Amino acid sequence: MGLEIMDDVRKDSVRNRISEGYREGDREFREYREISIERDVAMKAEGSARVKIGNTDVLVGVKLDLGEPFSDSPAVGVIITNAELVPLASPEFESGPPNENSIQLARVVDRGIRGSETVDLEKLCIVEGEKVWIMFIDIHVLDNGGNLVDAAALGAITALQNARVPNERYGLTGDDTLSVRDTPLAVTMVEIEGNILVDPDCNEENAATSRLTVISNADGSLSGLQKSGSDSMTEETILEMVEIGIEKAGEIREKFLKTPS
Amino acid sequence: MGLEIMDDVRKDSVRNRISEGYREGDREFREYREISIERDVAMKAEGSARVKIGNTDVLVGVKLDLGEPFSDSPAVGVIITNAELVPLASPEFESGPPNENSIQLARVVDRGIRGSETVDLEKLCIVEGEKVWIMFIDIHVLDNGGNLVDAAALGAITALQNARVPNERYGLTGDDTLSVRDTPLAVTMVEIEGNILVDPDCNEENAATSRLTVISNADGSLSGLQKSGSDSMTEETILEMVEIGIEKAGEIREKFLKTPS
Amino acid sequence: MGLEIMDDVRKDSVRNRISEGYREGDREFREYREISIERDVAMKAEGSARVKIGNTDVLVGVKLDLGEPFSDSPAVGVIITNAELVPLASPEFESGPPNENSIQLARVVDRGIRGSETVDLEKLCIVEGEKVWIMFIDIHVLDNGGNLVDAAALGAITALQNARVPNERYGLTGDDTLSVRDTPLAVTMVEIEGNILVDPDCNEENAATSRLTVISNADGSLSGLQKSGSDSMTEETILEMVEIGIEKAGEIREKFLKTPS
Amino acid sequence: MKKGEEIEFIKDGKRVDGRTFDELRNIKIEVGVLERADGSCYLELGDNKVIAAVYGPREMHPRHAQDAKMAVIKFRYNMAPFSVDDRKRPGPDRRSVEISKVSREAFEPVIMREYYPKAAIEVYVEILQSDAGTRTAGINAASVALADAGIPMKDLVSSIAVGKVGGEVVLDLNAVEDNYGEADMPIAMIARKNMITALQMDGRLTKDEFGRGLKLAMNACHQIYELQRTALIERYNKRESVKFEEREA
Amino acid sequence: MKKGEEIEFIKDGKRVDGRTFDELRNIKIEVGVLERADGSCYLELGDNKVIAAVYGPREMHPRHAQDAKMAVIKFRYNMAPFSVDDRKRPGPDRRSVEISKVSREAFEPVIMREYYPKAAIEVYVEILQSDAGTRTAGINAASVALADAGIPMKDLVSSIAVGKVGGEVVLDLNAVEDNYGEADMPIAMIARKNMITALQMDGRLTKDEFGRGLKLAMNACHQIYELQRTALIERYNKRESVKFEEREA
Amino acid sequence: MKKGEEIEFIKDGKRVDGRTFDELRNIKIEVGVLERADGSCYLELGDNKVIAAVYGPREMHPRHAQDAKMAVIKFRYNMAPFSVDDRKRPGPDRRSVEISKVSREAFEPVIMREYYPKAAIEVYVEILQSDAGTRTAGINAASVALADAGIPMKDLVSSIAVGKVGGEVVLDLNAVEDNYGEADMPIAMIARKNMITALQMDGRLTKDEFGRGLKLAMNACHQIYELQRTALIERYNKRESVKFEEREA
Repeated sequence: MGLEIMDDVRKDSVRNRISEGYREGDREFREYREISIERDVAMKAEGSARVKIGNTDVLVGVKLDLGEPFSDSPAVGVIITNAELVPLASPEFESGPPNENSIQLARVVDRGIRGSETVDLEKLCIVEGEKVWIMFIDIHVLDNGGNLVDAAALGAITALQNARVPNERYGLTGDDTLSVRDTPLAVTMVEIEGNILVDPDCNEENAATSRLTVISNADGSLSGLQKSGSDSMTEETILEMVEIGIEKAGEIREKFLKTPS
Repeated sequence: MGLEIMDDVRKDSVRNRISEGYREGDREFREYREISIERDVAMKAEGSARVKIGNTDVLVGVKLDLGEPFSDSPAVGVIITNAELVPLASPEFESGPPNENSIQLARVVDRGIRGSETVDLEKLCIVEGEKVWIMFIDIHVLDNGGNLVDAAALGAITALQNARVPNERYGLTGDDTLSVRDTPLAVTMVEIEGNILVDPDCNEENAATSRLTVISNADGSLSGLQKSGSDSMTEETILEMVEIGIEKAGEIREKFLKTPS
Repeated sequence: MGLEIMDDVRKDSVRNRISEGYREGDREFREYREISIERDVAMKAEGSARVKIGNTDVLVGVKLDLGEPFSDSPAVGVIITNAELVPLASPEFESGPPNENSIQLARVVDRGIRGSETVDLEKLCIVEGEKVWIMFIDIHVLDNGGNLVDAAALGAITALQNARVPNERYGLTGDDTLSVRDTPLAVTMVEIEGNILVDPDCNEENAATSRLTVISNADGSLSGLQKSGSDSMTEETILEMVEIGIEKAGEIREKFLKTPS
Repeated sequence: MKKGEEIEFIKDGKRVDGRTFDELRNIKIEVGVLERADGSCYLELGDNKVIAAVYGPREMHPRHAQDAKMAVIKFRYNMAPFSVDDRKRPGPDRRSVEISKVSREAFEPVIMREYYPKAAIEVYVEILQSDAGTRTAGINAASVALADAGIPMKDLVSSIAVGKVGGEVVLDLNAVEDNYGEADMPIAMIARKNMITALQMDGRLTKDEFGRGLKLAMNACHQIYELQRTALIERYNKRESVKFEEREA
Repeated sequence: MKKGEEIEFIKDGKRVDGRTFDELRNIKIEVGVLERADGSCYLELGDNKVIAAVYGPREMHPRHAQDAKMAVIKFRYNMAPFSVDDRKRPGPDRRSVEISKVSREAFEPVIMREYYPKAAIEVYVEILQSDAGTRTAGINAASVALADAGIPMKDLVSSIAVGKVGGEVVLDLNAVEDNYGEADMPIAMIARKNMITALQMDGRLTKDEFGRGLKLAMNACHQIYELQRTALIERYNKRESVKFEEREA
Repeated sequence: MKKGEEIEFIKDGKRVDGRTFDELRNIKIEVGVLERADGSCYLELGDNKVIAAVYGPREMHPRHAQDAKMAVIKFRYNMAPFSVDDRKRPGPDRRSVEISKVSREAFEPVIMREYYPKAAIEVYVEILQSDAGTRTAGINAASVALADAGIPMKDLVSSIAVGKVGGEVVLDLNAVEDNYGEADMPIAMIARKNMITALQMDGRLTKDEFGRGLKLAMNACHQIYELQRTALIERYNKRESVKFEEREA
């Protein structure tokens, strides 16, 4: 509470530097921090990946459990995406049930996977109307250095690409391959002092008053958008951000992801 | 908190006026505010009604879902009555799980419907021991001008009278008519300065220290009583209130409700 | 809050008396307060016991419900041990969901029953993979005079020894006898001013900085240990406490419990 | 019991357990049964077993719920998981929330709340064994526990239910009667003043049956009041004699 | 509808309900429909029925959540249990938490929050009947309710969704279209300034479709703005004439 | 594994994974792995992977839970949903609440809590991959993270479990051993003083086995202490050399 002044000072400092064309760590405005991906980091998961973008550190695990389909869609499996902002990851996170930030994070990542129809849900059906795979995509944030959503989306698609169907553990036979048909990637941008910045760190997130996440697919189409934050945006800014988002996603895709077969 | 004095002033003012024989809006002590009923206001509900009593505005929806019967009563359907005092309806209502007021409201309305055996629960059984209709009666308060329970009970019976069994939506055949056999109605009274007042508005509710709700049926019998509030009552007052309650319910029934067939 | 000083005074007073070799009620350091057991106190339970140790008063009820086995152990019943520290029992207890103290209490008692394999879980299976008995052991504390765990463990084993399988209530046939094969008993000790005290009352619990509960069986083996509290212990103290715990449990077992057949 | 089986609830003017229409079940009251509570009472009403404890007046938490003019009464009715045939999940359900509210309001007219502004007076009732009528048993026990705790009250509160079974209005239904009963109506009353502090009704009653039932319940509350009073006097005498012995010793 | 059944979503340039691609459903707005709230609005958008209420500015609880520099906006989007085909369990779910957040942020750019430090401005939206587009209907109603409550705002916020169905980008999907639609994109906008305050997208759109959809939605927001403004003027006139009559009487 | 299948847990004095009775699994410790936390540690114990973070001392919330005389330690042990075979529902369960309590108490004897009245020192342990022994791995990681955060402590705490499998008392059970083990006993210890700060036991042990197991665990804690110390020294040296390089630059 007594530190609110410090918070303002920090915001102003970020804004001033940005308006002088300077960004922490000498980054370009449209440059990501260093990205690294570690695969299969959680052997109890069907698939997993740990993604670091700068100081941001996110672990995503994919688990498949047996369950019943929804009554209005008896022939397809179920995806449940969940995010935990555990207090280990940031002085601002608190223990407790999911809040609007963790819910939004999970739902935006989920939206990209659904919108792109990345997972073939029909292949997750075992017995129509009775038994399907419930796929849990769990986003576990370890260090919040800003831009969680891009790290989580990249972690989710990487974990999916490495996941196997655990037929054996459940006494089932069949192909263990999970059908992963697209590579939706999130690219988040903020606008500070009239400049569009890609991949904001946490100081930039605080200094910016609004943010746009653009999720795009291998073919350059969009499979999700989410504006957040307390300020408005012009049509032009949004169109430009969509352009940049698709381009940046392409670069990351090329560098880090397998091409879906 | 700082407004507690205003609260006392308002209570005193109501009491003074009542003791002079005067009631807000020139109402008689035993007179209801204007009642209006709108039927079938929520097309996704099997039956619905919006009831206004003065400024009080309550929406009741009846939904039927398929479910399993309780193991100790395999041949009958289930009624679940629920009330939400959403913060939209009053500056005193707060978001959150049901509190003692919303629980009491729901349970008193429920009691009237059960006690009078208004709904033929056996007709809600589809396959004994396996499949029955679960009937949800949801009371959604929109504006709390006082005397929620009478509005809710009137809304519930009206919604029931207009409800249809959604056989088609669930791929079932059979008669869509819901058997509604009685018309329990709640009449709530307070005692202020020695006077019995019917249908208290919210200022009168605050000024009164106790309240009695009398639920009565088409044949003049009782199917529910609930005293609430922090003061005691004499036997005579209670007997008189029961008398008035039955009479007033008769008037409302005549004016607004279909006669059960 | 303002009473924290009183709390310190009380702790010091206990410690001083202990260091002078004196204990409330002229008890020996290794002496239990008076123990009394009342059996079958709750007729709706399959088995029950009310145990008093000094002012501590604990009621334990055993209930059996039908349910499904866990998928990874289809041929055995399920034990669920639960403790409620209802606010009736102490000025320090609060309403609300289980906290770390009630959870620890339940889990330590549970551990003794499991570790000793007191209940033959295979006999609680009715139809493998489909229907088993779910045994609830509910610890209901009525008066917290200190050392709840010993009273709860003694109550649990006594209630188990008196419990019957409610076949008839569920329309089943078969032997109503519950197979109870051992008699795990908890003995709790604290160390105050270098002295080991058995069965601490609540003032002693407050004055002590750590506590050890030793659960032992009819054959003198251990089936549970739990250290709690904010201070450390030496190996020697622990070994001595284990010795004392086994001995004291033997005395209580002899005096109060049936020998398992 | 299966449908179609008929129970004869009334035979030769007697009920299934041999009681007459206006007869209470056995009542047993013990005062001061708990050590930690400021006041307590164990009560049996037929096969119901309940225990009540009172704490306070003490500081009300959380502070924003304090009343600057008077004490807040908290009342928590709770069933032990093993007090009923099918194990009850711990924690409050809708039924117990409503009973707690009605029970609290049954005491608000008698407790001198204005003596203790900002304070809380807490009443806890645990149902250990239930057999119909637990809320009335709980109110009766709470009343005695409040007196035992020395909470200033204008008077004791006494409580009982009447019901309708086999077509007759009868006093104090037991579980068998309650399961097949046509109506149930618990009341609470300041017996010495004939002032009713709680009233609920379930089921179906004619106006005439209601009037007769109310009378029946009110009469019974006077009997219960005497039992409560006697238990408190005994407790008081015992305490006095203990004090006397202590002085002598 | 079973799988395999084909709906022809676009026929002769018209949609299933006869609308053209850029046509809104009927919109009905009533201002000041609730007594207790400081401001309120009932709104129908096709078969959606929503009601919005505003309370405040008033003291923010709990205190530790106050903002010393400006008012905190609370926004609660809630569905009545009977507003959807399968009864919705009461209380917030993940979807409504996200919608509440996005809706709140749609108003943060326009409300003069700095006028009321430490205060709360509370917006409650209840969905009474849903038919796709409830969040945009809720934002439109909330905007009018905020004005009705006299909350100082830079401007009104207007909201609508565009979607893709049968291969075409169309305005304001109804429930049938939405269930089988390929994409849905709700936006909120300060119409008079063409500033976008909320934007979400589900499904799949090409960049070109996105651009066209955004335009379509922005145009429609101008229409909605006019309807909101008209409803507020009517309300204001009615109030004034009531005042006039009162003065005359 | 099906019933009836027999595992030979001990063969020629070796265990299923080739270890001797008193042999630890591989331990890997990395200090200062997180940026936002005040101190942190990543630790592997065999196939267990855990990460610990420490925040504080900082203001304790809520205020009424502050201790006027010393810092309050919060300890939260949490399993990632994908850290176990069957996905774990997020949020605390009874097991993790108990482990959090026991782990917190393992540190209360060493942290200089009286230096920071009214403050909170918060320790968060996340289990990323579990293979029996997660609580001891978590305590070991937390101990290092506390040192990394500069929290004043009398000494480090080290932790390990012993168990009984195939009739033998052995050190540090892995998951296969634990699933079929006869007993499991985790301890925590101030290794340099041989003071035990946590002790639990599940299963069945004779008094003699208990004594031997305790010895085995205490000896292993000394080994773990050395590994913790080495990791901290390396971290310190690295920091110093970074500082040195900065000065040079």
